Amino acid sequence: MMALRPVLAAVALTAIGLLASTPGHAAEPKPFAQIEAEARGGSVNFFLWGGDERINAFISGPVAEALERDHGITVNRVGVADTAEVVNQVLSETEAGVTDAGSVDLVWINGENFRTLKVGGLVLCGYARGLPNAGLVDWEDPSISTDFGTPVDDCEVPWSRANFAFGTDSARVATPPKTMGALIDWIRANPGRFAYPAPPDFNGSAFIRQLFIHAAGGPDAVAGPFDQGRFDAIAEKAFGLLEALEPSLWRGGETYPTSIAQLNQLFANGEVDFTFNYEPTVFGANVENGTFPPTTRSFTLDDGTLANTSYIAIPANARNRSAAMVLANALLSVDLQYEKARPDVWGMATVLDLDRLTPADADRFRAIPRHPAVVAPEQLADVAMPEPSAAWVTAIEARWKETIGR
Amino acid sequence: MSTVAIRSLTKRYGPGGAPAVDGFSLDLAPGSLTALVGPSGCGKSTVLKCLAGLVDADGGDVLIDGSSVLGLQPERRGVVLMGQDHLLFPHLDVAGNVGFGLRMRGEPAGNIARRVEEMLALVRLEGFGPRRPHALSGGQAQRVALARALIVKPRVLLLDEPLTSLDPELREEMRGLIRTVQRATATTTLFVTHDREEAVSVADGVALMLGGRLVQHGAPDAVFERPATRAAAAFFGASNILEGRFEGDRFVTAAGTLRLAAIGEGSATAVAARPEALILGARPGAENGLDGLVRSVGYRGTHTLVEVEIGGGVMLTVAAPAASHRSVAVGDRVRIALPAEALWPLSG
Amino acid sequence: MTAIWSIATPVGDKPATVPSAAPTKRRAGLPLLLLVAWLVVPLVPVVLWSVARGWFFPALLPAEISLAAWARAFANGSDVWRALGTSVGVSAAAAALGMLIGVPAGRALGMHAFPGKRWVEMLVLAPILVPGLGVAMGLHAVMIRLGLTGTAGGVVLVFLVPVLPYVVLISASVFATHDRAFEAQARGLGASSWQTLRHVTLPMVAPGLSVAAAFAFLVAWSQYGLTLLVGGGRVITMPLLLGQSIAAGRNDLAGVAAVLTILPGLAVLVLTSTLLGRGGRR
Amino acid sequence: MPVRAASVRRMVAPTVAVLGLLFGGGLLLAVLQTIGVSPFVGRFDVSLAAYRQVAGLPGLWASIVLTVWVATASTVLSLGIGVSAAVALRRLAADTVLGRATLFLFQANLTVPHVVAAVGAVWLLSQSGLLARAAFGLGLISGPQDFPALVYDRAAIGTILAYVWKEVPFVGVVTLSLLASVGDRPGQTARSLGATRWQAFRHVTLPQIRPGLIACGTIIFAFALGTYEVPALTGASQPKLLPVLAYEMFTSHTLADRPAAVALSLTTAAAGLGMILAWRSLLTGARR
Repeated sequence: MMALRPVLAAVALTAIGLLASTPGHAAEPKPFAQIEAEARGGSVNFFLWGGDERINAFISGPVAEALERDHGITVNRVGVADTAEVVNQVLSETEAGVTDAGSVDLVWINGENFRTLKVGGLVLCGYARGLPNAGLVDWEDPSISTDFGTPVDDCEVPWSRANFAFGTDSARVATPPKTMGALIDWIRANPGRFAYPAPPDFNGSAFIRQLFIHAAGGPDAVAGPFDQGRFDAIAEKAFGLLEALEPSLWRGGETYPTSIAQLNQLFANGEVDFTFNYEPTVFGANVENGTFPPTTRSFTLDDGTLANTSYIAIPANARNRSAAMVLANALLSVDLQYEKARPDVWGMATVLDLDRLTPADADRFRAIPRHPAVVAPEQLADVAMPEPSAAWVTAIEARWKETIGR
Repeated sequence: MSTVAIRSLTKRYGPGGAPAVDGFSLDLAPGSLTALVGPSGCGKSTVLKCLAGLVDADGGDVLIDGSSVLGLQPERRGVVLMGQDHLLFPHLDVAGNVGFGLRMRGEPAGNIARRVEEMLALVRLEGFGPRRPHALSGGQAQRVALARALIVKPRVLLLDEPLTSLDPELREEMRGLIRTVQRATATTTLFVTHDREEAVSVADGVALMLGGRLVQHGAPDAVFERPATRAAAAFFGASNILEGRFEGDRFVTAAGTLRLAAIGEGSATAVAARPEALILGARPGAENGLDGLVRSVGYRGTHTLVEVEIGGGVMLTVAAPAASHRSVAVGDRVRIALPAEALWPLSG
Repeated sequence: MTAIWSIATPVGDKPATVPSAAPTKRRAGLPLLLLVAWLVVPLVPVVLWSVARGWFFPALLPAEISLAAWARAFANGSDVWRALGTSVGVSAAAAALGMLIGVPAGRALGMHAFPGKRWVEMLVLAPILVPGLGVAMGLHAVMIRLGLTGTAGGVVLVFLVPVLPYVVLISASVFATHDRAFEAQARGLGASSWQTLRHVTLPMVAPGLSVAAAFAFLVAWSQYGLTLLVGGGRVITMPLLLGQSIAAGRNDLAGVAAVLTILPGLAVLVLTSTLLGRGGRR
Repeated sequence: MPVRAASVRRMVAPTVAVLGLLFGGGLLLAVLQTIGVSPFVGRFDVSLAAYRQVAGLPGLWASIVLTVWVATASTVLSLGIGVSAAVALRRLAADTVLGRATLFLFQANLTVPHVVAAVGAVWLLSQSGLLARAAFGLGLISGPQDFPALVYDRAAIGTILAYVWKEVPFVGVVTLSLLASVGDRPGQTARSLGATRWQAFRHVTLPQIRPGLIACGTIIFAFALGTYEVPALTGASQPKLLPVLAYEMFTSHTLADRPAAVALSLTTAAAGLGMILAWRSLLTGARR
């Protein structure tokens, strides 16, 4: 294992070096009207995580209809199990010499996946802030200008905000824990009643970070660029804690759920008492579609729950760049952001700065009803804590695989 | 040496179907070779399957050495069935096939090898042990199958048309071999065939089965020459049947009155005679002489078949000496004699 | 219904009907009953989930029966319609192409001896013995370059790898039992080689070849890994749609997808055996 | 009607070309990729780094052991149950409802894709699945945790059961056709020579259908070794079956993992082929 790492690093560097040697990809500045004209009648392949029926319905429904109606553009929604697959696809296409006819036109992305594309010079930059609807976004807000610590640098368009939240069945757990420490105590006191999905599951990985930050003593301890020394010190504590927790987990930590869907099933059937999600509206939706019991309630932790912004990006080798820009702009529009925020559609929080909207539009967002199973947005905002940078995320996942998941 | 008693055996295939075997009874003497003969479809093979345990009988019983075997599993009965196909196991060599039954009983290998050699010698196949079944001729394969059957010293050996698929000359030779080996091992044997010559030439006793029932059982010559019924007469080729009535030892037919050596039972209304027992061109005044008109002459190599109409539309067939086809022609008036010993009253 | 797939194994020429083996033993009944239960039971939750709503442990039956998932599946422009269309199209195309390419090879292997025959047989058997994932991974780069990844055409092309062996092997066994004397007879009676093919050979081998076609369709219909790899998420067949519904945690939608993944295969089975039944029971 | 060599060549050419290009070509490109050669990009830095990376994967041995266990257990169980079922079915009278139902289910089951079998296995066997619910209803267990872990478990029992469920009908149908071609009479002959029912099957029928069963087992073994969807849906987080491991590496966001993913797939395939050959020669060698 020790001998392998330098080899791996060398291989990775060679691959990235090869790719990075291609000149930077900045979009030629063009008036948006010209872009719209070029895009008319075309199509756009929009790749995004396909694991939620509401998202699929939103894209295939309101989004596709709006683009067809207003711009004559066909939106092809391509659902993937993991956004890493999209990054992989862009990489392999580019490696195979496909530089301007790539199959991915637009991708829902953030964190390490964005970083991989950006470091590899595989993402289109220099157009985002020029989109007509970009004026509705506060680009100076640090939670928008950096994506898991990677500067956005006009290479992606913010789309949604997400907050991590826990969920439980109020019929089973009347008073859920208030802090991460209390949750850990609860797990110890109730062996077999808690589980988290193994990485690379996105939500499982987020839970591990949540615990890692708890062990570090707060988000400040992991802020800033990656530092191996700091990481090792915290990791010893954090993974010691996770290891000590294993006997108290579902099936004694022998195996872990492999996906958030599997954890949700365990929760729904009373095999475990908690689940969690980076999209709290899921709790409302799952009560409505019968996946979760009606007594499901979501909650936050007083010492902080993670929050992030997710973006849409155009790969540098996209075939239909203009159409992708038109779609990106439309996704940032008040109408589609409002549609997306409605709990009966998707319920994903907007990235628009309400102060930049007309009062009437801003009131529309404020008046959005909330499902009783979903924790209040204000409450989420109160305890939101930033994600560590992508390098931290990668290191935490890798360490988990080495210590716990073997 | 075992006795076999089949008692009112009945078997029907499928509910409501006509019985294939219908109250069939037969006794086999210990060490005897009995031929069960009858046309195809008469139920012979079903009798064998009931004996071997391959089908369940619907009624009746089979006793071997006095005790019923119908409740026993096939392998517990001591009954071996050998069929028309030799059914040698293709994955085993000749020695493996012959020794199979002993191996199943768990006999020691050395013992099996010795017995296999003995059996192969008995069927005159010394040294054939390592050969594969597909490398054997038809006759050799049948001999291996016979050795395989007899090595387990069965209480009863059942042979179901074992020679049918062989060439005529080979059949003759195999018949002799079976007889020799059967005598040597004194195995009570039931030999099923549809070939009447084969039946009478190979067996100690012949049982005739028709329509699922036993019609006649006796010594070969008795069955051959003295059929019990019209159907039996027809089967054994006693093709000349005259209708009439008995008056003491006289039998009165439309063509004339005949004297018989045997006396008919009260209700008998017919007599049978084999073609080869009739005499063509009898002297005037010979006993039981009848006049007739030659209707056809057929040369058969060893003999000539002459059909003679004796009046009243009654036809008699005479197996005349071969040369007769040169001296007799269609349309000739001839006289034939029916010797009294050749006439046998039929009971039904 | 006779066992129409029995022809798939090039052994013997007798169909696998259940014989009236004697003596009839009722003792086989209980194990068989267990077997039937074992074959049916996993499909019970599949069907139940498709109409279930809020079905939690320990409820043995769904608390509420809902046709919402079905309504959603059959709504205009639903994923299910598209996936069904894709599955049918891709599988039918792969089967048709496979038959076109594979049947002549089957005939050659079944009826003729020729130099290199062993090598051809090995090439045909190889895809059955070597898992296709590695091969598809090897092809991936080329297919990207040719613009075939993420297209139905590309998926059909790689489906030929698992489909062809079955077509070739089944048709080889069909032709192996086909007696060429009939063709010689027809030629002797004045039929041209085309007429012989049309009026003598084809009618005689048609039942066997329809089994090959059905098998080819089903092999393509069941593919998962290859579709995922080459389709790149853009070619969504029914099995993939089922996988996506499971990943989304929607058991009701997954139940519908599962039922709809099974039904067309059953239809092909019933259709094939009816066709075979009409052409005289094998 | 002599057939010219040219016309036979024309008949096999399309198949040879398509399989040669797609299968042979794919295999060749896969091998090249693992040794650092990408002819389409013009890269020729030959090295065995990919294989070294595979050898150093954490938990590789656990995955190998589990994969071999799953493939072997699935093959043995499918053959055992499938052959017994076929023999039982043959002994049953032709027209019983049960016999016809089994035969229909055998064939119907062949048409069910593996992914459905995997989903069905999860819904039936998980600790809150249908069987667990029935056990709870009968008072056998007091909660999901009391039910044995049959899916997502480290011994991959759920994966094996999903395979066995799918393959038993396959074995059954093949065995029925094999038994039909052998016929009942060799077995009956053996019975009349004194063999018990089991001896007749073991020493007479089985040796004659053995080649067909070996082929059948080979197909199942190779399939269980290389299929992704069944273990992906029914498997535990650790250890993962090799096809799942390879697929996840192939589609991970570091392209550098790709050659290793291909190397893992190829090694699995090669090892599988090796095991199949060894197994076959062992079985055919043991025949006499």
